[in-house]
Amino acid sequence: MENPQVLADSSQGLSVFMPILILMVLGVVIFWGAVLVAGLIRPSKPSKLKQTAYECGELPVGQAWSHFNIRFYVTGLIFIIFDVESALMFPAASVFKKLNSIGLGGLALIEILLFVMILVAGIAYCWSKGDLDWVKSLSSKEK
Amino acid sequence: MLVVAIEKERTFEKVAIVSFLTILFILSALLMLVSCLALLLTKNIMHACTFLLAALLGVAGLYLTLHADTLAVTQVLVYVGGVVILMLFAVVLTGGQDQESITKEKFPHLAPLFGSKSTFLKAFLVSMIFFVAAASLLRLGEKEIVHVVAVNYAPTIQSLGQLLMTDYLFAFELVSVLLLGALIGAALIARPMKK
Amino acid sequence: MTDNMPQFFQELFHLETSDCLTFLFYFIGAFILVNIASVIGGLATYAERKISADMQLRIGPNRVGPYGLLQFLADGAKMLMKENIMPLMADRFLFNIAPMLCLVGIFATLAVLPISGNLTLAHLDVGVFYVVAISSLVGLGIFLGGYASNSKWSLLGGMRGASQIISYEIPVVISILSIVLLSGGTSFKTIVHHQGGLPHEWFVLHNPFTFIAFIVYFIGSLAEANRAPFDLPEAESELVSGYHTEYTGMKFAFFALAEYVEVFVLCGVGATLFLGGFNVPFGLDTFLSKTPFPLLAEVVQLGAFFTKTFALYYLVIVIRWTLPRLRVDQLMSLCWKYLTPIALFNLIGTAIWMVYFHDQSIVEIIKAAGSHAGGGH
Amino acid sequence: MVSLSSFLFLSFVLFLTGLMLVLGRKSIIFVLIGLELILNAAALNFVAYSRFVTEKLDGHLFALFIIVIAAAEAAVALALAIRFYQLKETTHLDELSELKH
Repeated sequence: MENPQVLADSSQGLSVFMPILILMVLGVVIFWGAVLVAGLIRPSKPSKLKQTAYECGELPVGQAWSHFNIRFYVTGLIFIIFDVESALMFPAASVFKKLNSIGLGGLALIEILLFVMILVAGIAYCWSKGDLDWVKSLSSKEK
Repeated sequence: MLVVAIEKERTFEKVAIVSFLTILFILSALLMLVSCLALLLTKNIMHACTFLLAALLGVAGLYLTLHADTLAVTQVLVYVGGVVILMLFAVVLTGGQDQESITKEKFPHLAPLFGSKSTFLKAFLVSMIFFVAAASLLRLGEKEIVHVVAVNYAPTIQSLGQLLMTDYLFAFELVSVLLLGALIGAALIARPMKK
Repeated sequence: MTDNMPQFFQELFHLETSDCLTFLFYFIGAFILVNIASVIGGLATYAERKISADMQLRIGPNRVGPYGLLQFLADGAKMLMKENIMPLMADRFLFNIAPMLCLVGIFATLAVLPISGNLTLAHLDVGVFYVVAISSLVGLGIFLGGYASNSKWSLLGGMRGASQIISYEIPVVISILSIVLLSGGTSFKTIVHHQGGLPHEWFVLHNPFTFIAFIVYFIGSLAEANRAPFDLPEAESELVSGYHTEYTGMKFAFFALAEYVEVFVLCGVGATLFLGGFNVPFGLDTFLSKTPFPLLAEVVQLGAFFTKTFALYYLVIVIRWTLPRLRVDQLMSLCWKYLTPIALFNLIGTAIWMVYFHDQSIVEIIKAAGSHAGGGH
Repeated sequence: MVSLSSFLFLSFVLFLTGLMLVLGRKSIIFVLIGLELILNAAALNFVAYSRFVTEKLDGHLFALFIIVIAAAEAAVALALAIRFYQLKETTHLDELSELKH
């Protein structure tokens, strides 16, 4: 079944990813199927008033895409640095037990310790500079 | 066995067996190509981020066809779950998509490369044709090397981790210093300005 | 031991293995799994309303079907009939894509959910890593949903929801890392293989660090599914149900379904990582697999997996009606100032424990010490 | 048949799209999207060669490091873009003309 060229099968046969593809296609098909079927059944009388954004009854004021505070970005920034760290840690962690069993555990521990501690230093810096707290009222900072 | 002849190689008679590998390759390549084209044509920046997401998922699918499952999952985790969300935040924080993002006016004094969208499409098509012609020319000489994957080519997460922790240890630690620098730098830049 | 589900059935019914037969088995398995997950999502809404009713001394839904069991079907039908209103200035393309992204993200994690030894659809080598990666699509779907509906409330709700989900993903991933550290592999099969059937053999009681990791994982997964004390993005009182304010009809139904199925998937992964997944105590499943009906072993393993998952799900529902909602800054500071440092030091603690005690759990150490002391006289 | 040249073709298309986005667009975010595509094209080439030619895992690790560094780079670049927007109220690249704001 496998591509004849790949004789010695490496990690796993590629057919193990088949259900993932099937489920993703199933998700898309179910979503669009239900939306289209519902489109046929239900009434559709669009009216100007019905299509205004919901603002607890009043008429919406101003453009939605207004200016936002930057703390959303700082959270995302710290997230992506730790996301990348965990992406690198997964291969390292999955091999730690084997290294430990052949006696290299101490060395592997020091490697992981070094890797994590450097990033803990990063989050300590952000904590001390007040990047982690959500409501940054500058006035309270000066007092 | 679903036997379908996809293409007859000129150099030798080979009936391609439709295996899951080819289906996965075609689907992810198609997804990537369509989203790349859409990226070129769209003006709305939020649509651009969504098409970037689709292109990156396509590349993750291509990694799967290359038996690199760890890389495909890292790509999805880091890019799809991190970089694209960060870009969406950045787009909202830089005033949505009211700016004009395509060079409308022509740059007579500059090379046509900086021309309007249409010149880009023409350039894109010309380079496609050139590449396909070159590839088919070269392919004549290239005999299909029957390719056997060596047994030790097992790109599992364990073998990758072992290589990472032994041979590439210095790079592993250096990357954490780089991430520290990126974190502190970006936090410093993105701190709210004290007016 | 067959390595994937189609081979298991092909040997069971003595069929010759062929390519399209594998595809057929995978397709039927995937279709059944999707339906089971949707029904579980629906029943979860029913269970939630019934349990909250009991806790508030009132009777939950009991009109539709016996004891109100078909209530979620009635809700589904109602959603089908609702008119699909799209706000005027909304971004039509993104407005439709957002719920689809959420749904595809959740259904893709179902492929790897370790229901039982042979019935799980895909035994990926990178199982846990894959679940963490694909479930980050949900945060994206929520943000796009909030952005596309062109109203200040839903945009604010979408941004808050996305930033909450992505920031709580870090403690969850780091606590999962300490389990991967302990079991030496990211595939669900090795993780479950390293745990036994009885509670003392589970990872949650393996050492104090994994116990803390379970608590951090549970809190993080509550926040990641916008549940219980962390449901600020869709808080009815403040943001008028946040990012899916402008959604009506089936798109809103799919957002809600994705949320409930995500809680089920997170509870399932939590049960597998910390509570021994489909391991059956006293080796009942190995005994049954030797009898002429190997399917019985699968049924027993299914039972073990679903009881553990529904126990966690019950805990999630009870927590929702006991704890008040957190403010945004409390929510974020809890994540970054408490959960992430705890999870990081937990990871180091697990590594030190493994090096010092050579991967032994507390019970094994006590036994070893006991036998050593006993035999040493 | 899935062979090395098909992957080279795909990464060529990725690289080309990225290059055209970087050169042809005037908004900072578009340029960053183009940059991400170029980095992905390079990583795809590494893995393709490691699968078809060298059969060693170094290509995979190199692609892993490319992904990690591209994420860190995107974080810093987007921080710069936001700060630029705060100063100049626009993300149009023509405004980025003076060295001192």
